[in-house]
Amino acid sequence: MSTNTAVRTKKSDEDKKLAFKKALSTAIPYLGLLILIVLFQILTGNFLTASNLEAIFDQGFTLLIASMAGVFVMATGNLDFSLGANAGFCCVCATLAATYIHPIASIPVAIIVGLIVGMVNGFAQTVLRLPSFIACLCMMFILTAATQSLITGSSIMMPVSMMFWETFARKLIFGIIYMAVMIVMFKYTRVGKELKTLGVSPEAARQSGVNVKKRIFLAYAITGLAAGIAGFWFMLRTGGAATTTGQTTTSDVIIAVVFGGMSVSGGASSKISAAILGTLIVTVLNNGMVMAGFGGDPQQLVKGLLFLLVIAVSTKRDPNVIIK
Amino acid sequence: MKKLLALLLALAMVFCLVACGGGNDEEPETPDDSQGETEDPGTDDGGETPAGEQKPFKYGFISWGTADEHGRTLAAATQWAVEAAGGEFVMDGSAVSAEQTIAAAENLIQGGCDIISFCTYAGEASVPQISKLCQENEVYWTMWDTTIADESIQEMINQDPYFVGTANEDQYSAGYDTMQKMAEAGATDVIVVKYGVNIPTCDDRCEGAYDAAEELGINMLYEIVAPEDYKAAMQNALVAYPEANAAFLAGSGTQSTAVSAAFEEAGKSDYVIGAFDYFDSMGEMLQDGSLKVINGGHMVTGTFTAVMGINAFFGTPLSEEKYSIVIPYLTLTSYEDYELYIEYASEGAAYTSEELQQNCFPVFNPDVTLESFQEFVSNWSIEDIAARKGAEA
Amino acid sequence: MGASTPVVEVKNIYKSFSSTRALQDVSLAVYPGEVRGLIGENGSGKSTLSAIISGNLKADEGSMFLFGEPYAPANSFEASEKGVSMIVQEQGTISTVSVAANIFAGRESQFCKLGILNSKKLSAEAQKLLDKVGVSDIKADAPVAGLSFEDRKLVEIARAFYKLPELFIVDETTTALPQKGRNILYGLIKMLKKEGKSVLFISHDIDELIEVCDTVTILRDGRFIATLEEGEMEAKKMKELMVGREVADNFYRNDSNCTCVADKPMLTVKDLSCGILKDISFELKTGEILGLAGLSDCGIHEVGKAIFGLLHRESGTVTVGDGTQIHTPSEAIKKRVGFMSKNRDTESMLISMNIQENVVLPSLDHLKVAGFFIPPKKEKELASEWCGKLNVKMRDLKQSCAELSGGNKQKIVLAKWLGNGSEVFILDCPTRGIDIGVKEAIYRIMEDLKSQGKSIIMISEELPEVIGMSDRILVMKDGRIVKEFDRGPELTENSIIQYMI
Amino acid sequence: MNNKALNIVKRVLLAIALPAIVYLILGIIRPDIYFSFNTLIMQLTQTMKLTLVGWAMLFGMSVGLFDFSVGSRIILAGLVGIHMSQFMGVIGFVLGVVVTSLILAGITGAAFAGLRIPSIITGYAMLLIFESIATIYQKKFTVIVTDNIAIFGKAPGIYVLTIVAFVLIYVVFNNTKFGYQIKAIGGNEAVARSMGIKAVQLKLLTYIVGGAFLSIAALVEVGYTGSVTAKTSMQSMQSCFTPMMGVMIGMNLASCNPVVGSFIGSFCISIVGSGLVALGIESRLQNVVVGLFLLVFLGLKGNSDRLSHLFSRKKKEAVNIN
Repeated sequence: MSTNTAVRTKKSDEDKKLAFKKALSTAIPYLGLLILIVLFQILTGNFLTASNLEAIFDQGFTLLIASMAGVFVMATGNLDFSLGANAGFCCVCATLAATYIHPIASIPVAIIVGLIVGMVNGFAQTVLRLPSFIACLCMMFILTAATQSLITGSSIMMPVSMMFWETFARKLIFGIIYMAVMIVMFKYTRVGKELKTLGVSPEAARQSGVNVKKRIFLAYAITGLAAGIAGFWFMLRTGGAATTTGQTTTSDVIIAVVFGGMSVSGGASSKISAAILGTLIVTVLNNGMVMAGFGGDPQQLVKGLLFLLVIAVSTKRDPNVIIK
Repeated sequence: MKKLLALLLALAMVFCLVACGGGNDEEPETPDDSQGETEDPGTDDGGETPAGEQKPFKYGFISWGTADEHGRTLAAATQWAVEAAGGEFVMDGSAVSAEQTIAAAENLIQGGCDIISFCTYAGEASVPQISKLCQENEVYWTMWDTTIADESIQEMINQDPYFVGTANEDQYSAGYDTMQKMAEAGATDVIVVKYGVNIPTCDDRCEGAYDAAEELGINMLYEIVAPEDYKAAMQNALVAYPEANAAFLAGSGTQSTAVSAAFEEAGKSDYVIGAFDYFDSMGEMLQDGSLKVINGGHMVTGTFTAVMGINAFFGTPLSEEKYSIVIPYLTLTSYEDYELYIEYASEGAAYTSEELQQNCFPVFNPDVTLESFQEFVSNWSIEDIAARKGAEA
Repeated sequence: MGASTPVVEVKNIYKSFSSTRALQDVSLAVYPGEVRGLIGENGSGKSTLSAIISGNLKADEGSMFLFGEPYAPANSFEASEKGVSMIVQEQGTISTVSVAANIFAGRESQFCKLGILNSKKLSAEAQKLLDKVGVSDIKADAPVAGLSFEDRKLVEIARAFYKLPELFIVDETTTALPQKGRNILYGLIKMLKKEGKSVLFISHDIDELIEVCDTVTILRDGRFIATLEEGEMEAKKMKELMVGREVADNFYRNDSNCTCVADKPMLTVKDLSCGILKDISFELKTGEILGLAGLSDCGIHEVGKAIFGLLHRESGTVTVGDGTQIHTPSEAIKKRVGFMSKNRDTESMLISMNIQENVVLPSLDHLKVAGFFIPPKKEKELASEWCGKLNVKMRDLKQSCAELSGGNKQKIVLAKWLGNGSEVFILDCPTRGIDIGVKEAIYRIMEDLKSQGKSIIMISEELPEVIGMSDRILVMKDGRIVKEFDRGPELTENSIIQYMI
Repeated sequence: MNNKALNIVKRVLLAIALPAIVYLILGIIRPDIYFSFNTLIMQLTQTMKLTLVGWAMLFGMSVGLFDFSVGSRIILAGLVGIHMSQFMGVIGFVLGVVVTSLILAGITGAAFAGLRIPSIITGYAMLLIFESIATIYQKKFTVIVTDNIAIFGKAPGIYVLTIVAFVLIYVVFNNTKFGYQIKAIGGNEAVARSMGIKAVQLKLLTYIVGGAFLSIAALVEVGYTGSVTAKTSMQSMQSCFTPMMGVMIGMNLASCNPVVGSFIGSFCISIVGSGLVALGIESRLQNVVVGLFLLVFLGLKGNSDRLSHLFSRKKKEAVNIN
């Protein structure tokens, strides 16, 4: 086999323009975050204080856990509608386990319940071949009904001893480990790489050795697991479980990930950093707008307009790609 | 690749900065050492600011949004008290779920609010968390429309020096009276409509209604819970229980039009509807008799919780212990009541700034006491508004 | 051919896809009543030219004239309105709607009066068209889903004949049609000729061209070579013009006998049946190139897919060298089997991902460190090693595959399987749509693989390629292996063709 | 000729089979309710309200678009209609609802087609914006539904409007160029594009035509419930799920075309709804029951080939199912 090296064609100016455009579209979310931080610092004066950063970390923590897993499913071009309801349901199960079995039991219970729900979602789509949208929608209805029937009164309290579990240091350590695991799993292991190929074309992935069914099943299992973990942290953060827990998480994840610059139809340009960045942007937005006094009606209007603006700027417009 | 690593490093570095609490910001204590003991500001307050001195403040109001009538009037009513006391009103209207209520509290506190108020429709389990947060940041807080069911929570927040108290309507008796008035108007078989699942205010009102029904021999046929389409749900209930001739709406009064439409289309003409939360077309319904009882006007809980919180902040708390005040409903049972309401209470503030200053804030009028304040609250009614507005005009 | 103005005239057309030049300075004129053949090797630019004339593609430079006036259709719809309609090999009907809806898709306005479409008139008109084309057994109201592949193609032909086309382009469609469909097509071409219309007939089947066409234009490497009139059309001459050098000895393999590195079978297929395939059995020895030849839908493509596990096998087994059976693609890949699909851009590679991601995909397991972590450095090494060995022309490893030429894409797929250390290669039309220069490089790579003891199953519809490269040839017809040939100097295309048809 | 008639009868029977079975099951459990005439009328009115929204979504869904901003658009159009009815009476109401509904649909469609973003995400963005506009706008005037504008939602009005909508949509969906072309795109968009169908413009058109039918649904909605209240934090999305499921049942009923199918799907949903109340189960579980019903329905349809394959295999006792 002749061992001549690959012929490197020189960079034509058309390639340069393409490279610049690509760099710009990855930089936009970072730029957006920077602009928001600077804007709110000017408007409120005490945005960049240590306690506010801690508040942002606390608020964004569960969204970070959920959206990092959400990226796995979105890389295949699907969406998991049952994510929020699953987190709420795991929160209820964890609280019940903590009160009736033992506080420590809440951790395994939350994770196992979340995993089981994720696997049922995966099973419905791979083996039973049900359309992903309907399967997740029904799972959402079922879980919401189950959560509401399990909770008596407005909410159930977790044991008082657990009030001091949630310290900033523990959350930070768990957060960094979780982020590291998810980033490695998405960028440096077969799981993430193969899920991205499913977003491009399942048939081509199948012919390159990707077990399509197993990978989709795994993606939903990971999201279920993350919902379980988020449910546990919801319990610690809200002191128990309520019927409204996790109600807006599904849409928050989708909005956060899109803000972070993820391509919604998945495929080659999906990136895990979109989840971290997107969570930061959404949390900074909510926090900053309230501090700057826009917490009333205009809050959702500004969020909607910014969301539209980010999408308009970041997605690349290829006329012949079929957009559903 | 390099960009992501840079981001992660920056993130970790910033938060480690926060974790060790170092750096230039003015909060000296670090988060972990503030859990145990809670210093009690109440007693040695003198050093910092002279007792009872009116100073500028920021008032944080947390709610589920201003889309519905109750949410909207509540925010406006709270603003009356805040402006009367010369403070700045800041709001977070995105708190739909439990975790968002906590996030809203954090955002408002970071925004420099000295006093916050919220409601526990999204679950009372998160109250201790907010209490811990307020203690750390020395922020006074009150709760409106809330009665704490769980004793352990009540006992926990009673030790929090920054918790001032709660203001709510006596939901139970309001439900009881409404059912009584509905019975007088001829209701015998009632369908209960709950606007939300496991919401304390809604469940307490129904409890009152059920007890009254038991005593008055009214049978409660069926409970519709948080339907998507009120009219369809009501129609289905009327089909399953044709004998029903009344509906008790435990909230979102605006759906009375849908419920009455369901009755009409089921061929019933003499039906009784009792509801909570005012809505625009209630006058018409009171006139044509389709609506017999409507409780509302309880937006002033926002005003009075603001009064309680502001007084505590000014250092002139109306009482050293935690206290809660009960606010009467403005119950309209006839078109005349409605006309009175429209003329005096519906536009603009029900109280002028002077009225609030004189009756609620010892800072402005030293001889305001807890009793006088409670008395002032208890005569909240349309006649009182009419008298005051009438006298003025 | 009258000397009147040509129906369609094309002057100095240039067209290139990023780095490959598909057409260079091609000029062509088709006169009324003429059936013009267009022939050339895969990648000679004949499909590109027909796509430009029919409005599917835009030329980079050059001009086109229809009856003398300038003609630049924005899309195929505009072209067909102007009388230039085309049928292609790929399937072009919508299965969920009726035959009539397919025929008039995009042209429904003529049946609409103030917005309301008269569906009875539409299906009547469609039925009339079907009868005119000679396919009256297909019902206009029937949904297309129920029709066979051939009937669906005939519906497409009827669609092209909704308005008698001035120029009717047939782009390698006959290979997809069984005999009945072909006769109908030939009948239509004669009818068009009689009506004074013109036809552009594209194929790489020389005998069919000689029989159907009046004149033939030959393209090679995107250049116009010659136009042969009535008398000059002779198979050998055309082939030489097509390939350029006389069928040079070293174009394919120069050794002329069946040499196998060792007798140990690397792959054994025993009475495999699935779909149209019936009881397929054969062995693939070490270092052997086994050619599968046959007409396009005789089952040779399905054999490749069935072995690799892409089709659900009804019965039969496929065992690798060490005796274990393989059922699914991932098992096959673990057992060092590689598959290169016929439709390259959609199946054998991930077009929107970059080169490195494509090359390392099947061999991620080998790059693992500590059981799960795949260091990017190892990925980079593997990709650049194999891209270097096959000397792929690329900017860098992060370049998206969509920007590469056909030949380079094929090399990437080969690099992918080599990276995985594959021993058995199933190559389905490896040189389809590749220009001549790179084709030779692919053949050299195949020879290298053979010398290293790798075994190759080469599925191809081009007989010269099969004969030139294979040690053993299995000829298939209607899903069965009908004949086996060994490599030898006396082996010619005619001796194989008779078993294929 | 007679086998054509037979074919139609067969298809109609098949179409009615589904609701008939559901009706029978619930009828057996509560005969006193189900076999009375005014119950049927009541269920039909509920179905009409659901179907009108479903029909508005049918165009988008048959080309594969899922748009959740429909709920917020009905609210905003209703509010504008009520506000204008206070100056110009019924004409103002109708004008307000129709024009606003078309404008909002145009904006959403332009955002989808112009920005090339998937319909679900456009729906999210527009939902956030329309909901907050409705919340702010609602404060500017008193929302009273006077009797003259409530006629559209009441008994005679709703029937008339539904019949008009049915005729219109039946023609538009089945007998127009637009109808043919969206079915072509829904079947196989790549081939449809090569046949010269301009897919992007047509998808924009599905938003606008959908917006027109949504205005009819909004006219009915205002009169039907007698009030319009804005919602925030994406709660208006909940009201899209039920009609969407009705349309999905309709689109998967092979025996009849989606327009009639959506009506039948919505009829099944409202029967299940009233059935649950009759059995004393919370009516909130309606979505759960209908969701499961749809899952089983799609599961059987999706795997029908494998199931029949499985059964035949059992008979032959053949080996190795891998």
